[in-house]
Amino acid sequence: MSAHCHSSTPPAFPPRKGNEFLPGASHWPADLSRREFLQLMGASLALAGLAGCGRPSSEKIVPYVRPPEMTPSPDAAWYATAMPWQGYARGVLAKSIHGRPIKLEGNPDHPESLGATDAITQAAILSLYDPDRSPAPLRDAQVSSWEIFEREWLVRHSDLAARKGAGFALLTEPTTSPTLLREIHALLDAWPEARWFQHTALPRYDRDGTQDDFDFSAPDIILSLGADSFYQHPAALRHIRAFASRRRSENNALRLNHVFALEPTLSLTGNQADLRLGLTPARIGVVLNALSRALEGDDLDSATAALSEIERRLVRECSALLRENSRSALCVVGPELPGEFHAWADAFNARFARDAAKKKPALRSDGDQRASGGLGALIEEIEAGRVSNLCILGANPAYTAPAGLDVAGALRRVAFPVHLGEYVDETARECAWHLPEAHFLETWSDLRAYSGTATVLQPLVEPRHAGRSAAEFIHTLRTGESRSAYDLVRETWRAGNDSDFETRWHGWLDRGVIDAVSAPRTRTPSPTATATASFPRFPGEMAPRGVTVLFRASANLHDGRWANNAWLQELPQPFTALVWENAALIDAGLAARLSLKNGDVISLETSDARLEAPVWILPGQAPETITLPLGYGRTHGGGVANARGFSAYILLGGSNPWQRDDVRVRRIGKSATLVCTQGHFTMEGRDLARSLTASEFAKAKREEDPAVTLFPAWAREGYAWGMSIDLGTCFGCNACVIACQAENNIPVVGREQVARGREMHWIRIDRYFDGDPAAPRVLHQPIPCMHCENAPCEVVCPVGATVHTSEGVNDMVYNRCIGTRYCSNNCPYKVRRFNFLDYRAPEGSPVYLQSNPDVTVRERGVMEKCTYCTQRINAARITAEKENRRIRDGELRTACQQVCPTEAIVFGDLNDPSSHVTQRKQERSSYRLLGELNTRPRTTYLAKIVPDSAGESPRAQESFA
Amino acid sequence: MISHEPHSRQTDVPNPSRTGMTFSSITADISHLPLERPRSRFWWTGFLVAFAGVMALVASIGWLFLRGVGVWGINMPVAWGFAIVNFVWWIGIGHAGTFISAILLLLHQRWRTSISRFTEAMTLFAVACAGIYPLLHLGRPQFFYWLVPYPDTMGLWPQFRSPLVWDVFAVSTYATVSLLFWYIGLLPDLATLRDKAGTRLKQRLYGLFSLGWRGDGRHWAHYERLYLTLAGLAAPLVVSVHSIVGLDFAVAILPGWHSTIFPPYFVAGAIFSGFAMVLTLVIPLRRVYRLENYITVRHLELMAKVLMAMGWIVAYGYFAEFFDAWRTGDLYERFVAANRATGPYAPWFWALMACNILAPQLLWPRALRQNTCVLFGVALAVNVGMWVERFIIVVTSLHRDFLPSSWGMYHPTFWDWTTFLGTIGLFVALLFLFLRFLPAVSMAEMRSLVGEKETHV
Amino acid sequence: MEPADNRDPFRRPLFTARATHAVRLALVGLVLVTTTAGVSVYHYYHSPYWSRVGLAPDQPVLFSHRHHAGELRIDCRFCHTSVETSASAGMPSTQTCLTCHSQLFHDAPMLAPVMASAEKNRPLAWSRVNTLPDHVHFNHSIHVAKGIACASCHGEVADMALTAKARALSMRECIACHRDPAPQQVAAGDVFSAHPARPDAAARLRLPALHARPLTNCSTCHH
Amino acid sequence: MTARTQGILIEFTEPDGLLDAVRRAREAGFTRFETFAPYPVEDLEKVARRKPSPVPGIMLVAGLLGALGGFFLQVYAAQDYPVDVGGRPLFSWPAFVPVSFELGVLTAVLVGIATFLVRAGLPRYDHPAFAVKRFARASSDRFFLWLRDDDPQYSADAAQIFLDALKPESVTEVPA
Repeated sequence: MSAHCHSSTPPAFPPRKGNEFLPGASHWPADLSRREFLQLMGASLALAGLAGCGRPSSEKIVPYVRPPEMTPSPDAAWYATAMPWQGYARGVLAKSIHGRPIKLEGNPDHPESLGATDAITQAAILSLYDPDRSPAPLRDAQVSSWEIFEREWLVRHSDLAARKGAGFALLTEPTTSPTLLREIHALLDAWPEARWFQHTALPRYDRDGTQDDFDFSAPDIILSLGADSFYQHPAALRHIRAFASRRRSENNALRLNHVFALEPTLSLTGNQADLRLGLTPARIGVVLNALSRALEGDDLDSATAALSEIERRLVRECSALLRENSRSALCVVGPELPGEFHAWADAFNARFARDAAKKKPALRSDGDQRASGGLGALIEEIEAGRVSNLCILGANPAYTAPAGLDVAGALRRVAFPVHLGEYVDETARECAWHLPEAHFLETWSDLRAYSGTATVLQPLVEPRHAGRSAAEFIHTLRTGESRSAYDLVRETWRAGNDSDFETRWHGWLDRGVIDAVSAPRTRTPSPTATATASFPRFPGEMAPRGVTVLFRASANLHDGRWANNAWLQELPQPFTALVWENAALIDAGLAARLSLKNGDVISLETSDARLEAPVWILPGQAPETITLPLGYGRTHGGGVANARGFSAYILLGGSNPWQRDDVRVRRIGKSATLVCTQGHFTMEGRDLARSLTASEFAKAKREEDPAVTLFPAWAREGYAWGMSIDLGTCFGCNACVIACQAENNIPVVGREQVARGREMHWIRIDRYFDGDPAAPRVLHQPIPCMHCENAPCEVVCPVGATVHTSEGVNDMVYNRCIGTRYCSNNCPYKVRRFNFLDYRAPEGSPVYLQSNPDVTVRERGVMEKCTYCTQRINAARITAEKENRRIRDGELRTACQQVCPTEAIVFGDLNDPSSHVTQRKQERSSYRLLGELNTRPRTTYLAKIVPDSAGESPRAQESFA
Repeated sequence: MISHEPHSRQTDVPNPSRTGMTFSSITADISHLPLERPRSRFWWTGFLVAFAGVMALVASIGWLFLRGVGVWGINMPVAWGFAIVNFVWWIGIGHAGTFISAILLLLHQRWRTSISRFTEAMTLFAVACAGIYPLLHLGRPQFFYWLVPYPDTMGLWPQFRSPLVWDVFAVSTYATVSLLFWYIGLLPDLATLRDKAGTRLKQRLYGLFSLGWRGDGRHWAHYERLYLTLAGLAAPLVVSVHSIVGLDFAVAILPGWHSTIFPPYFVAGAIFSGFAMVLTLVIPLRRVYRLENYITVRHLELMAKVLMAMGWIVAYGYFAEFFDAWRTGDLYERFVAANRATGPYAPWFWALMACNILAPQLLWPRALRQNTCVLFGVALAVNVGMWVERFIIVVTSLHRDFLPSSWGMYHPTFWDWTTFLGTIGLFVALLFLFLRFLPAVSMAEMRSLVGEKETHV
Repeated sequence: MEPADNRDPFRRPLFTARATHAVRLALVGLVLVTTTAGVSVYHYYHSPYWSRVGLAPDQPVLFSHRHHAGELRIDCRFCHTSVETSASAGMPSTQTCLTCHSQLFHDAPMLAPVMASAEKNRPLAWSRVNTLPDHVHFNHSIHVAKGIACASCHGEVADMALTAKARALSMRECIACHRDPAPQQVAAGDVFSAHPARPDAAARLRLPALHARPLTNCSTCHH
Repeated sequence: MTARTQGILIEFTEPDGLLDAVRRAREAGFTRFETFAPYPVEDLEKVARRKPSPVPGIMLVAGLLGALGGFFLQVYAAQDYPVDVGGRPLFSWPAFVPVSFELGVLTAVLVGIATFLVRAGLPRYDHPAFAVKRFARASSDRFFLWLRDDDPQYSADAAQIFLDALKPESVTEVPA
């Protein structure tokens, strides 16, 4: 790996030995490292039958000379803070052991977390220890220091001050941080001539000063137009939590809502729809016209004359439901779609949403009056020669800019370009100065959640490198002297001189949210459509102009800032299960027309750019469309990020930046191998991921426990751990996968090893395409270890390395395992993972700092698998035993359960009739996976339940075979 | 090779009256192979080629221990690959020897006499090759000794419900027993070599290993009873060993493995491949070393018949697997059956059918049975076929089991192949050493045949 | 009787009687050697030599538990502060030593390393006495909480001038106690005492409750 | 007549010759004689009136003991650290059969071979007959009878009388 990964790192850096994120596993360096040598010796000794013959050697214990005043407790300490997510706050609780942060969990007190997190938040902890993070200030790619920069800046500062900041420009990402904004405004006050620009790579969530605020639990009907409210949206966690409350049965009672989706490309949100159509934006307009007419009372047949059968069905069902006036309905629109859709949605919501849809003043600084526009405006300024000093904070325009804008060229025309960022990225390399920015766990800051609640971000560790926060930096720019982020943040929140500020301050840090004072100054939202307003009409679909190319943020890397995070790179992408690269998602019809199969490379050409990309055929993709996921194809993102997939930014541009109709697409005969973790997406008619219609559920009988057995039953007193996973509310967000990886020290194996089928995730999410091919649906099925009571794996292990505990957990004893792999062969669920090679990070790698000390790091040749987070069980048991009580329900949660945004995963004691998991297993939809094998899994599932009107038989899977 | 050689079908062979065989001629013909060592150019070239194979094996094992089993093509779901395939294949080949020398002995098949010694040696070497694999395929071979019950400081024992533990005991017992069986059989011949050898050094060496055997009446008395009882034990042993290997798979719940037919069908397959290997080796060697008088076409023909018989049992095994899949109506069993015949590994499957079911049918006409070239070709085909059979059983069952989400493919790597070829090299090298230093046919037993004639005519 | 033919009918035998004896001896020896080898290997691994029981490794400071814990009756927890709260019992910082030794014998040569550590801010590197086998997650706090006396694993430390390993701490030992921990329990007050008394019937009633069943689960110690 | 002998070694070319000689030796009342043949000559032991070998019986006993031992080893192993393996009972006797069988066979074979060596007096490298040149052919095509001089019946004359009745290929005195 090393060679290939570092070929592109700046010369100024001493090349690191090996690559911490892709251990030798994926690629074999020629030299024989020390550990390999020892392995070899070990092996040969072993053959001589001498393994372990040396006496245990005496280790050293090195205590403190004088303990730090606050001795870090040997057991975990928790800190409430927040992670920046698209400029908003996502509240987290950070777990720290011996002073090193090792895990992020959701903050239950935070409105945009509610105790859950998503995959990216879970992976953020790894980036803290990313060896590729910018290690020092760089002057023209030479290692320098803050002091030198400050001295250099003082010179410019004085004459900028003289010129009222003329020639000074600031480029930031839109933010909600009161302190940062305070500093920016202060700077603009001091230097009226200075300019402030904002650049975001992805669409904005505000429109004319307002942002939508939706409640997904209230409406009975939800109509999603290309929206990804449940995954990409800043309030996704709150949305999906509310939504899920309407999609599960409780005590066998249902209050299902009806969901319709019209979207050009399959999204995690659209996939929740009971009836989902993949349509081009233009075609969506046509369908909406029909729906509008139907809702305005026109005759249904004439209204839907122009529509296909399935479209007509959607209009029919949707309008029928809407006419029942008892029902409330909500329409959400993706930010990528043009304004007319939003207008239509406003009209719709005004009519049906009641108070499920609100308009609130926008919180993020996109619309800040004092900002002078976006990247385009900045470049104009530069071209006009009006910018001599440019400071770029966080943003990475050199990578994310559309092809039309020559950022590199522009930067070259700036006398003194400065870049503050966590990585020496594409933009940093174009700047005279690069300054390391502190990770959000390394410094003080503050942010607002989408809902408006503010949070103080507190550091858990000193910056690993000479990193500073954006606010600190701007303060330095303005005043020429440095001030600690701590002071700046406190200053922001110390409203005048209040006496009990300290107590309130500590309260805020304690809870991770700032109450009362936090509500932002409210401006009255601009008036929206009224209930009586008629629906705006869309232009009818014009003659097909050829292929529509759509641009969407990648589910794992977002806009590309997470590209150097190996966990996210190796995380199977939703629907495709691709890893380590992106592909052009193409609809089957178009692929057939261009005679393309998965992996064939196409070229996409516009007037000003050309791109080559391998295709992946995605059911549910709108006809004649191709979706390009953004965020890949980094050139200077770090050892992990570089040269993974392609960058679609270079095709961006045009009136509607998120979609182009003027792209020439042709196949070029080349073909690439795409690596995906699931090669087969149909259930082959097997009863695996179940789904029931409401009426089937009403008729369903609860699966009886298997009675017949040849074996005398084992006593199961004490606890009986079990798990129930709700397929109805699991929407495939992958959070559990990364949470498990972070909790259990699961290694990353690299693209080549995944290609060989050796990924290591303990919990995986199986994806099956199901239902009517015209409107396919993807069923998600998380598969952890089933902890079978009659575990097939245990019987075949020759050394008893996997055996049962008295509490029904299927133990995996790494240090007893000799690696016959028979257990895996005999596991019908294939949940076991094997260390085929040494997948551990190299010695001395900083990623070890993230390792959970309560979980063994597995060596080569050892089997591993989900343990129900046995280390958490033990910790909970020890706490309970010390207090001479039983473990309380909910006190003990597995990593996957804790992170799940929809509470689809419930774990607990089956011997406790009142426990949540026992309740869940009482639902009529509860079933065992492959129950006919009589393995008696402790992990069971709740079938997905869909409303009747959603029609198609859940068993129509063959159509995808 | 062509074959228009003198042969007699009426009586058991060799027929001393026709071949003019006497006590002294037997001793002379057979003992001069190890003592005078004729045709050493053939021997040297053959041995050196085989030795290159051994070196390849050593290299592969070195790399394996350095990197781990990941150097092979195994993965999830196909966690077993060549290592297990080769293990089962070699163990199977290792069954002919004991079958011929033990079971045929009990059945009073005197024609076995001239081939038993050679096939026992073959068995031994095949088992040696097989025995390597279970060790190599471990993720942490340095802990192989945990498979053996001993009082450790942890208070732990092997998990005796696992067929892999049964394997350890079966294979090690089988190896020990066949070695001793073979050595005991060698004693009188070692004595002969001792007394025939030219130099005193050789005399002393052979003498040492002959334990001072001198054909004493008491020796023979105990020897014969012992040998017969050993045979009586070896017979069920040989059956048990491959039954247990069959159980390695049958005990699993995996569709395509979980099948009651496996033990008998594995034993038949083992003998099938064993005889095929005997033929593949014997046909060239009897010509090179001029043993046509001892290993006559009649022998070959009889072995050909056994081959056909076993072929049909194996064929029945294949049929039974499909029949079960169909009759039980089990969704997964049916899928695996269909997937074998039509899935990604279908070419392997049909190759298997051609090698193991079609090829042996050539042997119906006696003319073809007695044509050494045809026989050699068929035997070769069966060897390949039986290897492919194990590949099909191991890989196709694993690569698509219960959850389509975790289906996969298996692609052998360079090191998979070198390891396999390496063991073939080891096998052949050992055979060459055997031919050079020890009598390839049991002189004592041949004398008994002559003796019987003389005493009973 | 015909005369024996004049050509010598005899030859020098290949071997003498000694050869016979030698080989027979070798055969018997082979059996004996293998068995004795097995037995001695077993005893080696179960011996205190292997487990270093009774061995007091060299320490940077000649520290005497007998003096501190035994004669001065300093509570274990004074130095091993986190034993009740966390997995590790905790090793005293140099500061802890200085709480007394800043006044007492601070210039005693025996304490020179401690003073040096304090001045140069260089930590003392003690040699570990009680080593568990690898891959074991041991938690002091729960053992103490359940009334398992320090002495039951660490031996009568209060009598040791030089601290030595008291028990093999092999898995067999752990399991033996985990199967039936009750006999090891002492009254709460006795847990840290130098010579914990076996609790009488009355005291037994006040012992903390035990749930031994899960204690022999692999994952109780290995995860 | 050489000074000291241990009796005479009588050589035959055919097995029948040896059989005949042995029959006569028995009739003449000789008990301490040894026969040598390059292969197991049928009925030789019967004619020599010697007891059949006890080896198989001993092997049977050893085999049974081995199998039993093996079975109890496994039962003990399961009880020593009682643990739930796939919900199977601790005493999973059917699973213990294969190993018991293999151990039975192993012990039977080892014990059998040991008994054989002991009973046959092997290894023995210093048999007096080895001193006789012609005896080298005993392992390929000649049959020998050794009349030992420690036989109560043995005397030069007795031997002479005995020899007269035979047509041996050769007769050699076995040197001491």
